[in-house]
Amino acid sequence: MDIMQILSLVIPAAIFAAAPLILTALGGLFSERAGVVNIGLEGLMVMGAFTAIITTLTLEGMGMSGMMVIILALIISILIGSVFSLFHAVASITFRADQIVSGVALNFLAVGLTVFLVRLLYNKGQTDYISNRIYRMDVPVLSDIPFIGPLFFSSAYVTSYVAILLAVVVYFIVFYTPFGLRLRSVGEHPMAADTMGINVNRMRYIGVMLSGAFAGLGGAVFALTVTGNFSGTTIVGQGFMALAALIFGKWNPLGALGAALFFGLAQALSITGQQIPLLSDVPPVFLLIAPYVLTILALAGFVGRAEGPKAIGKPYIKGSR
Amino acid sequence: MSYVIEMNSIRKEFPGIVANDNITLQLKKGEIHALLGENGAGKSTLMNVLFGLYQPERGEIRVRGEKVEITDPNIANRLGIGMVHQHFMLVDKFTVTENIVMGNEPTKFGVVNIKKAAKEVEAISKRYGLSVDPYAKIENISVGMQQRVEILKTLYRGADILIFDEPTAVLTPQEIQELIGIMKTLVAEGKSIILITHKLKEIMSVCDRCTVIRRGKGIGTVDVSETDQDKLAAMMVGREVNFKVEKTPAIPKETVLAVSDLTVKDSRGVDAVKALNLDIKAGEILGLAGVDGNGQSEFIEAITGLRKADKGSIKLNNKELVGLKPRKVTEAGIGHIPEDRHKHGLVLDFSIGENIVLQTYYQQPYSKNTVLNYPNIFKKAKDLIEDYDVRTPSEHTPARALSGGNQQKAIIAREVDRSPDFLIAAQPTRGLDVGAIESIHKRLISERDKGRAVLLMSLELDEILNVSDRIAVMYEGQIVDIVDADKTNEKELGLLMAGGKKEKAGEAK
Amino acid sequence: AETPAGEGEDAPSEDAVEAGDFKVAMVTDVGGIDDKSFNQSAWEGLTTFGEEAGLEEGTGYRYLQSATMDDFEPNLRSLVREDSDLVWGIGFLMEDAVRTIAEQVEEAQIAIVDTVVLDADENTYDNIANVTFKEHEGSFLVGVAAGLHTEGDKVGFIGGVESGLIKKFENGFKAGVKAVNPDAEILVQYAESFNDASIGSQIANTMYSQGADIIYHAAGGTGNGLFTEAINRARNGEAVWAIGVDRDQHDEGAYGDESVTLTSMVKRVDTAVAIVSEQTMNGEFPGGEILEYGLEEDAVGIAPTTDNLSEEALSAVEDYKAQIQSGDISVPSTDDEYDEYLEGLE
Amino acid sequence: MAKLLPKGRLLSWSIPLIAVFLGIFIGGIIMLVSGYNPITGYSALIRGIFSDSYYLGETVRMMTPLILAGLAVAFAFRTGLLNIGVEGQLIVGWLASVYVGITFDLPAVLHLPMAILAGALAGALWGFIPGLLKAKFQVHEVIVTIMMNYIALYTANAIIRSYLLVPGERTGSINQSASLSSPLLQSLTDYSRLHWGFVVAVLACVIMWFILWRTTKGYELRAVGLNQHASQYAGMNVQRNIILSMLISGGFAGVAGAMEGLGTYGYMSILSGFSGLGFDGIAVALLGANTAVGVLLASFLFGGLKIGALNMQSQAGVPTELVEIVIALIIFFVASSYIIRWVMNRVKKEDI
Ligand SMILES: Nc1ncnc2c1ncn2[C@@H]1O[C@H](COP(=O)(O)OP(=O)(O)OP(=O)(O)O)[C@@H](O)[C@H]1O
Ligand SMILES: Nc1ncnc2c1ncn2[C@@H]1O[C@H](COP(=O)(O)OP(=O)(O)OP(=O)(O)O)[C@@H](O)[C@H]1O
Ligand SMILES: [Mg+2]
Ligand SMILES: [Mg+2]
Repeated sequence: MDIMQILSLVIPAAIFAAAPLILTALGGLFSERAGVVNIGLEGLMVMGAFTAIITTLTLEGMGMSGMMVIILALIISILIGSVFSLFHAVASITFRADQIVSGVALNFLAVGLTVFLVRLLYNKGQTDYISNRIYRMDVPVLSDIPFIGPLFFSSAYVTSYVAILLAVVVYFIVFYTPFGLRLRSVGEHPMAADTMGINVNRMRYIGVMLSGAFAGLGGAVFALTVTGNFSGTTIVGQGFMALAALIFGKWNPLGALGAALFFGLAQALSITGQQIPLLSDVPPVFLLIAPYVLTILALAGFVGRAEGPKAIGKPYIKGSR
Repeated sequence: MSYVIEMNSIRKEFPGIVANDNITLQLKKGEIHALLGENGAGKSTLMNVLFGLYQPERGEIRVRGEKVEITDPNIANRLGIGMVHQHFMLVDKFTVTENIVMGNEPTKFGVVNIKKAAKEVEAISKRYGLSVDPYAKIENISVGMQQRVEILKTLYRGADILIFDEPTAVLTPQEIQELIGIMKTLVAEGKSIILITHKLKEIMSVCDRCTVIRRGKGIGTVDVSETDQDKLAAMMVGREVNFKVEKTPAIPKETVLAVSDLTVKDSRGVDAVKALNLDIKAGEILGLAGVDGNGQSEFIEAITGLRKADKGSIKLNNKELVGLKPRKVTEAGIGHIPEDRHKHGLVLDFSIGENIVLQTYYQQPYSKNTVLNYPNIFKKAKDLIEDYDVRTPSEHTPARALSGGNQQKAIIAREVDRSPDFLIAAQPTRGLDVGAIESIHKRLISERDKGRAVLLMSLELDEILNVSDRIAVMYEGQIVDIVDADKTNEKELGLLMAGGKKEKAGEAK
Repeated sequence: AETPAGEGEDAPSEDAVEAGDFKVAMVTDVGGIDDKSFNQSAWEGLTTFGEEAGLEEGTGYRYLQSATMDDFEPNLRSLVREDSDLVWGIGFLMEDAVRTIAEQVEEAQIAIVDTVVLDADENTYDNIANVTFKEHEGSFLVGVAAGLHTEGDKVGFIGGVESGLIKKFENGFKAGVKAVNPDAEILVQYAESFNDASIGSQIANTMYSQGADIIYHAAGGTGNGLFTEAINRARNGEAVWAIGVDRDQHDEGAYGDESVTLTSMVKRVDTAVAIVSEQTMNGEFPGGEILEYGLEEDAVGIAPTTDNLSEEALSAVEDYKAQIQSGDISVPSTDDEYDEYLEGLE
Repeated sequence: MAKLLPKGRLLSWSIPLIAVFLGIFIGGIIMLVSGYNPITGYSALIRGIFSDSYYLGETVRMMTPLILAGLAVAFAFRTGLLNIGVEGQLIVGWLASVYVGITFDLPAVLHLPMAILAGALAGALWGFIPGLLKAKFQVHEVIVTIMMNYIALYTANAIIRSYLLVPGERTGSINQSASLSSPLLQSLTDYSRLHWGFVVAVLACVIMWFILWRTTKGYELRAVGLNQHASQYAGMNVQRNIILSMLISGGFAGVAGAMEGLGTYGYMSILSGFSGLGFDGIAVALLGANTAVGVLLASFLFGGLKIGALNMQSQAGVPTELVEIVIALIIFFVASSYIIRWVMNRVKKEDI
């Protein structure tokens, strides 16, 4: 394989694999920037994947097909994701539960509940395959650009671009809008925010619900592009990877984007690499564990220290300090 | 009536304590009004009530004559009340402008219009002489600068009634001068200010009137022009009951602790103790007086090895302590009753017995070959509980369940029982009732009589006066003067603590 | 229990159980009875058998699903303990669990699919029926189809996890391709997972990009990624095909009115399950035997949907099928056999 | 003041109980809404735990790794650390113990302890890394332990595949001399997979209790967990205690893996994903209030639920996932104890 061929294999694959991670990491960003740790991203993705598949199957059962089905499925996944995230929000914000434990409970609940519902609805452990999926396509015009075109714009998933675009949008929202400023202030110094008339718990609820919305979307995109059906093993660990991307990306949307792309690249390389002359000598396991090892190194400060929002993990209790 | 603020008969309770009991405070338009009181008197609480952070149990608040309910800082903001908190409410990672406008941002097409905001900030800062860099990050600017940001926050929201809670406690002398200038500008612009401070000199130099509270109760309001520092000090520290602790004159012997040229940085990296020299002798109690935040805590932490000394030496019986780990310092013969008993003194969820051996658990007879000997531990605890009159259901009770005074007695029992050559008692009676205070004072004196050297750090003047033999006054990281306890009085000490006689002290040395 | 007329009546041997009292059950792998693969196929076989024998679902014939590997043994055992006359363990992963129970409960009658359970001395157990398939034979036939259909003389094979069983698929397939198209190149990659569709699609992507136009998978859920990738390409007008495994996977490859599934190698676990269950009911439990179902028994072969196969390919498949059945061709199942086979071709 | 203590005790016992009750109660509602009969469901579940010696044997076998995983989480928790890495520590412990079990041929008195120890050491090593990073660089242990889980999973699989693979996607079986399985226990429990590992787990409870409550180290670890400032004041080395705690915690998790490798299975399979035991361990520790006895009891509850769920599936047709939902709800309610306390205080006040 020549280098161009390798790149044209690896880069689209990396972007493709990164999309659900990017979306979910962006979700995590809203929650953690508001000061609420979200280990429950995994469970929220499960919820999103489940909802997307169930919705699509139901609509297909009603005889619908085409773009409309997919758009509806995505929207409903976003909604269900944010509603389900209330579980975490209520526990960790209102009930002052340990945010990590509450996230763990959410993960348990998501897997249990969705598989339980699948059994209830379909009387079996996994759903049928959907026929309306998100497919790849060439981006008109752009895909004809030499070099860049084949790498980035031919036969790509539209969701990948949506994810990248959203990362930029979220960056803009978080760093340039009043909402973003308030969100960050709540995660950094809730007491200060409170004295400035910002409703701390409300901001935190919004942050967690946005994380549910984005993670729901991430899970839905994963299900609609990759698996095409839902079972208990549809989402296995992607949520944790998204969390890692968030931290690796230093709680910055563009950082998370870069980290997710990096993880995607590592994954793509670990698969395609077996066909690439140089990399085929590297045992695949090294490529497999690379994202995790690098994240740890990044955290240990070798790649620049990752410092989270200051008030993260602590419930805000008015008047205490 | 020309009062902009009237707080009438305010009562605020916390579980187990009445922080404000029927306090009245009236602020005239255009004045700087001092709020004076000892630590824990209830000043911050009163101001937090005014700012809407706490709801009073009783009393009414009138702003510009109208009765209001301030249930939220937002309402306070709307009423034109702004507060500069003692502990800054700033987001370190934000810029000055972001901190100022947050929650109230000017926008353009939905985006924070930072340029416009920064311009406004600059305009206000010019007008009141509060020069700041609107684009600087908080974590990169000095404390004085941060305080200006706090002030700007209130001004940006159009506050014309400003509350300053101990604004000078964290500032350098130059910064204090600047702040005083700023406050004068502010009142000249028609603002009204409530200033909380422990420093009488500041009150004398900028304030128009002063309200004094003591132990949650209002003592009275005086015109500053009709009073002086002595009178204010008397109002502040005066007590209905004045316990004179019985003790014989000290018989000081050899020097136990010799501190020379000690310099220590605080957590922010600023010198908190500056080239300090001090000797403490066996058989004496040396009182360390000073207003909170003048380096006393850092000084003690340096002695005990909890904080790194930057320069200088600390010798205990001629053994160098600088550089030793806390355990080695303890083993060298230091007992330490820490300032914050909940943070340092006790593991609250441990039983009294376990807390009693916090310094000695690894030694015989409390453990052998790393296995704890609980019978011995609890027997010891039982004995000490008896000896030191710690009121507890049993030695197995968690420390958390004890009242503050009894917690403190347990700590003292632990520290004194080890018979250290040198005993540090930092604010040993803070928050305690009269009975407990008395027993602790007696204990300190009896230790002295056994020939130990005792360092008593306290913010309470009569404690210092009653218990100490000599009194070292600390101001801005240095000992400004050492006086004999029986040859001084509250007034003199109050002046020394406020830096009042720094020059004279310097000559005396 | 009532016995529907016409069924279960024909000459039961002495120790045959009366049809209505016969109890048969299976334990699924973690995939469950709807895994579109061998668990599902096995359940279909059991259902067919049960219905024909007039058994009631849930009591006469039933299944238990395993949530994790940890559940194999308790599930098998609880069926044995409930006095099921025949208990099926579906999949070679259950080998150890089946062995353990067979050793402990002598009177149990257990059948296992896809593997042979041996004791320490390499002997079979009398109370275990070992049901295996000649997957290489079926794979050979789809290999023939692939060899004839490929336009770039390049095809691919995606394996789930490398093992002796999946090697049978690989070698049979390669042999079939080579039989009709000696110049063809065959790319082979193992995903090291049976349930990671995203890895499956990336491997397929790589293979297609390298010019392979037909890919056969023996990778369970991972294989779903192959279909995703093939559909994606086919929709963009590329002429690529996928070959399904275990069942007719025509529907998995469907897009619009077409399907990217060229054909599938079906493995009639259902047939085998039904046959052995029937035998057991008739008192002829094939304990201790190693049953190998192949083309002979119609237990492997190409899928009934042949829409996408050319006439030429279909007739070649029939031709080779006959040759294999007659023993003229011996299909290789291991790497060594394959190498020998290649030498034989030259 | 004398009355304060028993009241506190009562509260600390009643919150897990209330949480369990609420979890089971809501689980019942879910069954009802889904068209199952909760009474039938739960009674099938209970029968699936108690109705005969086989089920009891399986429950106890299930408890074994749960106890050890729970101890691992609880031990770290006592030092103020959340060890989400039990899963990975368990995997490396499993692999190490199986490796020793396969490779060596020694008398059982040597071989078995050696294999268990190997598991403990491997787990401890896996815990050491996050501990070190936490102590030296203040890196949050949660994220590091999550990453370590994946590294363990992939590395263990790669090692098995490259060096230890036999047909059946697994390592060879361990030598009998390293095995915990017991024909006696099996025959007593009608051939459940009960093995001597249970004794190891109970022993581990005792060890955890002993270390924490009877040794000077345990005293330090607890002190550091409750109040780092006071510990520092008392001359303890906070950093070293954090590392030590993760080492010991990882060791327990490693032994949990050894129990699977030397007891339940006798080999290690290539794992297609996590066992879930690590997360179960969090639930167990949380419900058991991080005490040895509590962990034992909570393991019994969760182990019983998991084993009973199989019977609930086969006899009442209720999907086993219901049990997962119930467990999630129990964790939720334990974590939200603030609200339970609040409600209880409310109720109490009204009583007065
Ligand atoms: N949130 C609270 N909960 C319980 N008690 C409190 C709370 N805030 C203050 N207190 C108590 O109320 C009393 C008054 O405290 P306050 O902070 O008003 O004192 P202060 O005059 O500001 O003291 P300082 O000079 O130290 O600032 C103190 O005894 C304090 O312990
Ligand atoms: N929620 C609380 N519960 C108990 N004590 C409290 C609480 N909040 C504050 N305190 C105690 O009340 C005292 C004064 O509290 P406050 O918040 O007014 O302090 P401050 O005046 O702002 O600062 P400082 O204590 O440094 O003078 C402190 O000793 C503090 O520890
Ligand atoms: Mg103060
Ligand atoms: Mg105050």
